[in-house]
Amino acid sequence: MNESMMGKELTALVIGGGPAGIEAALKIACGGYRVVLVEKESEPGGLLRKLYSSFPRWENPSDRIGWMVDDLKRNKQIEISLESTVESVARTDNGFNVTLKNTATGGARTIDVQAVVLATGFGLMDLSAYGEYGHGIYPGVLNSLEFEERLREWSRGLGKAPKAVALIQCVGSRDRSKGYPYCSKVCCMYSAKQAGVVKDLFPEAKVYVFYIDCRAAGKGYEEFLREVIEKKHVRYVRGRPAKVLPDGGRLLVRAEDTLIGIPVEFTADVVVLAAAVVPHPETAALAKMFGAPVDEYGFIDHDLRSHAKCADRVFFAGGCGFAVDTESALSQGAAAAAEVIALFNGNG
Amino acid sequence: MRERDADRVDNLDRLVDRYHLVENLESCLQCGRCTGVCPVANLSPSYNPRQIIRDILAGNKDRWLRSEEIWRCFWCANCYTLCPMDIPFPLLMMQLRYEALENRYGEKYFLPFRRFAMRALEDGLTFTPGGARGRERIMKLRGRIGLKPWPDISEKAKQEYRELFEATGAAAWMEAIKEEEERPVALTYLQGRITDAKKKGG
Amino acid sequence: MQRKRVVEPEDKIREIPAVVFLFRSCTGSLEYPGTESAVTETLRCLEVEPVTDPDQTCCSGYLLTCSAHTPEVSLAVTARNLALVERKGLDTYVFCNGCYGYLKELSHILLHNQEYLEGANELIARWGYHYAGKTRIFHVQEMWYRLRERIAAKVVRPLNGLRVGVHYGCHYLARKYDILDDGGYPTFHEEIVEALGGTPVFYKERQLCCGYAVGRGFTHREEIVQPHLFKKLKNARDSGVELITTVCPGCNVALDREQPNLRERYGEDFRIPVIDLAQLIALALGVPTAKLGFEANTVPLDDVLAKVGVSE
Amino acid sequence: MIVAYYPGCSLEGVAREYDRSARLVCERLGFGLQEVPDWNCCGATAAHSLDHELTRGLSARNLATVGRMNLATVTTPCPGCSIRLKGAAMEAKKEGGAPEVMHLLQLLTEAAGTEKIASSVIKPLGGLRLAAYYGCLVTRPRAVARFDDPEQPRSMDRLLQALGAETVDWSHKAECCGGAFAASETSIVVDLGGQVLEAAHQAGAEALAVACPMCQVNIDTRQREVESTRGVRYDLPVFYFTQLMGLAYGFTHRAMGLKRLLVNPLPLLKRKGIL
Amino acid sequence: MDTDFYTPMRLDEVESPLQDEVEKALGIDIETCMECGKCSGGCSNAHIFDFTPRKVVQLIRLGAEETLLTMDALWVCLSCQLCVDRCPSGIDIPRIMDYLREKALREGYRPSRPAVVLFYELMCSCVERRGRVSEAPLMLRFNVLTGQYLKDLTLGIRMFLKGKLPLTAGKVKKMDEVRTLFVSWHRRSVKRG
Repeated sequence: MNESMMGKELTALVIGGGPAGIEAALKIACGGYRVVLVEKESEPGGLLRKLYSSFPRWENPSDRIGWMVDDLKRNKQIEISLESTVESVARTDNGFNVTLKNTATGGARTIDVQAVVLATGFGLMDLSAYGEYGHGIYPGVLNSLEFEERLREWSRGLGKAPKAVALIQCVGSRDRSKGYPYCSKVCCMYSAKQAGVVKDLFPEAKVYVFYIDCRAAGKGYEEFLREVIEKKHVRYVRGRPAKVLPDGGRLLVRAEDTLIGIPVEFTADVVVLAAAVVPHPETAALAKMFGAPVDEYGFIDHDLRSHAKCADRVFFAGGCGFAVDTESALSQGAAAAAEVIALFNGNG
Repeated sequence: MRERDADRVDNLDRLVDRYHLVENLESCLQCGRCTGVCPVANLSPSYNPRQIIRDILAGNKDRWLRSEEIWRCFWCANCYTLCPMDIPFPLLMMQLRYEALENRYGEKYFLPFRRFAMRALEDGLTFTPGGARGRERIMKLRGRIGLKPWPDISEKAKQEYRELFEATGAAAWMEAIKEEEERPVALTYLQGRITDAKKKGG
Repeated sequence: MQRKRVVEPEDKIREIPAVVFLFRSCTGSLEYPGTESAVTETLRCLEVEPVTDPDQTCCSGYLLTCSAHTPEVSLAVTARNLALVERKGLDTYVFCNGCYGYLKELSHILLHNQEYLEGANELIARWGYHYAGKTRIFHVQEMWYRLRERIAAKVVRPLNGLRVGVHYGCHYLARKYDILDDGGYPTFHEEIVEALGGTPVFYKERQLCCGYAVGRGFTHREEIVQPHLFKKLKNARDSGVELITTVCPGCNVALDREQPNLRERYGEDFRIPVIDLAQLIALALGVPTAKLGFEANTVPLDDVLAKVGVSE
Repeated sequence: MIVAYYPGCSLEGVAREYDRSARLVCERLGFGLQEVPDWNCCGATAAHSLDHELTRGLSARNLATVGRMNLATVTTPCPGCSIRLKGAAMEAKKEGGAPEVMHLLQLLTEAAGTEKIASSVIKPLGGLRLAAYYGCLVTRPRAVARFDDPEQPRSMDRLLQALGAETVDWSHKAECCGGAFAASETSIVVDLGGQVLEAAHQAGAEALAVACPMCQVNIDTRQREVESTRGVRYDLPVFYFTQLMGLAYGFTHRAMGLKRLLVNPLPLLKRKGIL
Repeated sequence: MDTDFYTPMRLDEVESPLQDEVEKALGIDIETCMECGKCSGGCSNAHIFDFTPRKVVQLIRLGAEETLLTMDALWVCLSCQLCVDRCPSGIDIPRIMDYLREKALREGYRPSRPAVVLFYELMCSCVERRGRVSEAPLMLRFNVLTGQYLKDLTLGIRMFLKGKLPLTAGKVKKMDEVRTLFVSWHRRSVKRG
């Protein structure tokens, strides 16, 4: 990094401290520019921080997040603004006037930035539309993020060991009657991962995954999936369960095994619903502030010419654009950073 | 009642693959190449190798032991030849047949083989013509075309062949199966047949 | 017709052996004795000396498929028969798909399961046998193919473009067990027919199983084997096949013996003669028909013989 | 509020007590029920299984009659009739106006509201543990019924709670009882009705509350048969929810026709001190 | 001769006039089915169906009309509407079942459960005569016609004693209006049949 570049006082605002946001911040800082990273939680790490394990290598995501956050904190070019949200935005000639609000103290401040990276991530849909699965009604029915938490508890020896677990894929996703016709892309793999983890923790437990298609397109993904089936003995049943019924303190899952064509039942202690991936509600509001387009579901749409750009001086990365796995989130973060650096290097 | 995914599936290895010849059943991708190439499945829809594997993985082995379907396999091994995961489906059939017979299902399908095997114990050769006249006819024919009237098989060979049957218990086991007793099997040949009115009318 | 192959037969059978062990087939000796005779004659014509052993018994592979007791008995019989061959230091050549498939399969099981191998060897040790897996198992058709040029050179009765539909039989195509032909799209048989001056007919159902192994006359004759064979033979006839050649006496039984029953059931009389490829080669090489035992066939060969120019 | 009232055939027959209790309860809540004059059968499962047009015609005639009454709302206690009428109204709305069709449960919970229902209670049903059983057609199909959640309905639970009763969370709230096969394929009714009874029993319910004559008939009259098939004694009375409302509003059990139930509810009610 | 035995279905020859029919008459697009089986998993009676609801939908796509019109599932479907609300594509399977039932009767297929149809027909004829259904005579006629004189006798008596089976029921006054509907139904069945 040479002297002259250090002298430039150009700043990028990164909104969202998940893997995509952190990666973008780190890379922009490597390019020699200043970064303000805004995160609404009290800790950076995003969704990744909540995960117990990762695919396709069974790594502990906390390790990776730990290294990244360390890098982040060591980097003098980056200012981390935790428990903060964007209050208002005014576009200027060469950037934005952004007011940040601290949700803990209530204090506000305004900064000048010359580019913005939106990395607000994704969330899971509200499952109350699925009365048949009884999420929020039966205590054993969890969505996949709640289940990651449960896995963490189990790994620490807390809670009752399950005798059987059922994981249901495509809850919400690929359901046009509920308004989510799209495939959420990551559920196939994380369900396989979760199923494998359960088998690791409790080899005696029976684990069933109910799927429609297994979409394992990615380096090492199919092998990962087959490992889960063949080595860890997780059973895959093709069919979307129709109903979860409480049954003597446990949960009875009713489905059709569409590969044999007969109705089947399975009793589980925990039923995990791989809920559809949806954008956070604040994403659309933020996008509006920065003049970025969103699609019909509220995900950010990209500019015609670039996959990381959504408006003038506005870029995005990770789950706010669509469901992504960790690897993709990181690449998208790097790609957005490259765009920012190119912009700053060019006409700053 | 509805089928329950049985509780016993975790001991699949012990339950189905007692001879440790089909250890990779779980790797089945359910792609259906086996069924596509199977000559029997092409004639009788209720015999579907892919579904049999799926059903056995779901723990419904007993249904198949009782079935008549497992006796339909021609053992042509086309399924094994084409299987992307190298699942020796014929060996699975074989083990199911062993177990079926142990439970005395489908004996009537075994009896013709038993007859052959019992005769083979005498001759050391299988598919020998039955009855004195058939024997005589074939011996004449062989003589005419310049072969020894009876294939060259030594007494030693016959003796050792018999002893192998006795040593493995096969002879006694086959002896014990009575011709007249048999337990009924379920399912029918054309079950699952799909028809089309348009075709039939035209 | 020459196909490019991944494995050339010349790689597997590098030098043409002067002596081979010929594995006797029960059906080939007792149902269609002409097969045994034709194979022996043809090998001799091609300057390969077949050796047999009166101590060899039936391969008994069918006991495995029909589940006569546990696999041990079939494994022991196989180990014993192959141990006999190993003693002679020869490779095993088989002229029946049943024997071929079962020997391949059972020896594979033996060689990949230490326990089974030890068990079988223990059983046969009492007579001083030991099976170590040294003898290689080939089908005689693989030998015919390896010698196709020698065969072509020795043809004295060319087939005059006889339309021959071939039947491979499933066990010959067991490509999991390291066979020489292409299990997915085999052509050895057709190439040999061509070498003899015949016209091979690539009918659609040429790779369809004969249904003999379990079906014919045993368990599901009425329901399964007959419609199955009807499908195959109808397709062969519609493709203009005048003669079907097989490489397995078992397949012969199903395809030949079942034709009157098909006539009864479906009212169609195919009258397609079915013989072994060895018989056809022997015929073309000038072996007297008296040695080929065609009278064992249900469907007579008169038309075929006339076309080739042999008068009986 | 004056509402057109379409009782349906069952309410003249097997479900007379439903009809009677519904009328009394509605009156108490200030709904003036005006019976649709000269109404005809909706055709039920029979007609729509045989001919779609016929079903449509039968319901259209009823709807037209309601139209001549100049009332905004028509209610029916039978879910089968209500779904047919709702379907007809949906089509009629495309071509012009049509009255609002509401199932009686819908009318009472939506138009009256639980507060109003609770305020009229004289004798709360304290300590009675009920399983609210909705069956299929009260809430299904979603697009036609437009009422409550088809998978996890709560309206009747809230209504019963307003009467002072406890309701159990259970699994078979909206599963099928066997419906129209009561006479023709009894084994199906015994199978499905048995599942419903078993679930209610497991959830600890002391009785069921229903909003459909078919559900009541199937689960009440076939209960002995279910018990002998399953080898379990359930003894769960099956009330119409209007009967329970009536009891809470101080009507006598005779007025509510409780004696007409095959599984005798009186011992339970006495034990609970409600009678 | 060829059809003496089963041959695999020829996908290239599959035409499904039925699928077009279903699309035109009912406005249901079969192509939206992704075969997830959610309909069949929750179906009240799928465990006794010969073809589960998912298969029924797929059979329409395959044009297997005869199979559909003769299947047992047609007459054990409860029309409980569980499937339609759960279908991710919103396919109205009960409506399809209605349509198939209608068609099967119109085209003269023998229903696998004659009792079910008989009951429906008796019920409709009851409506045709009186405009309303009167349950006691209906049950009585049903039991007589199916020859089960003693079926549910004790239950019937118990119900009768409880006043649950009144022998008379209301009658529609303007029966001509109701009859018109039935007349056009019969005309339809005759014309189509």
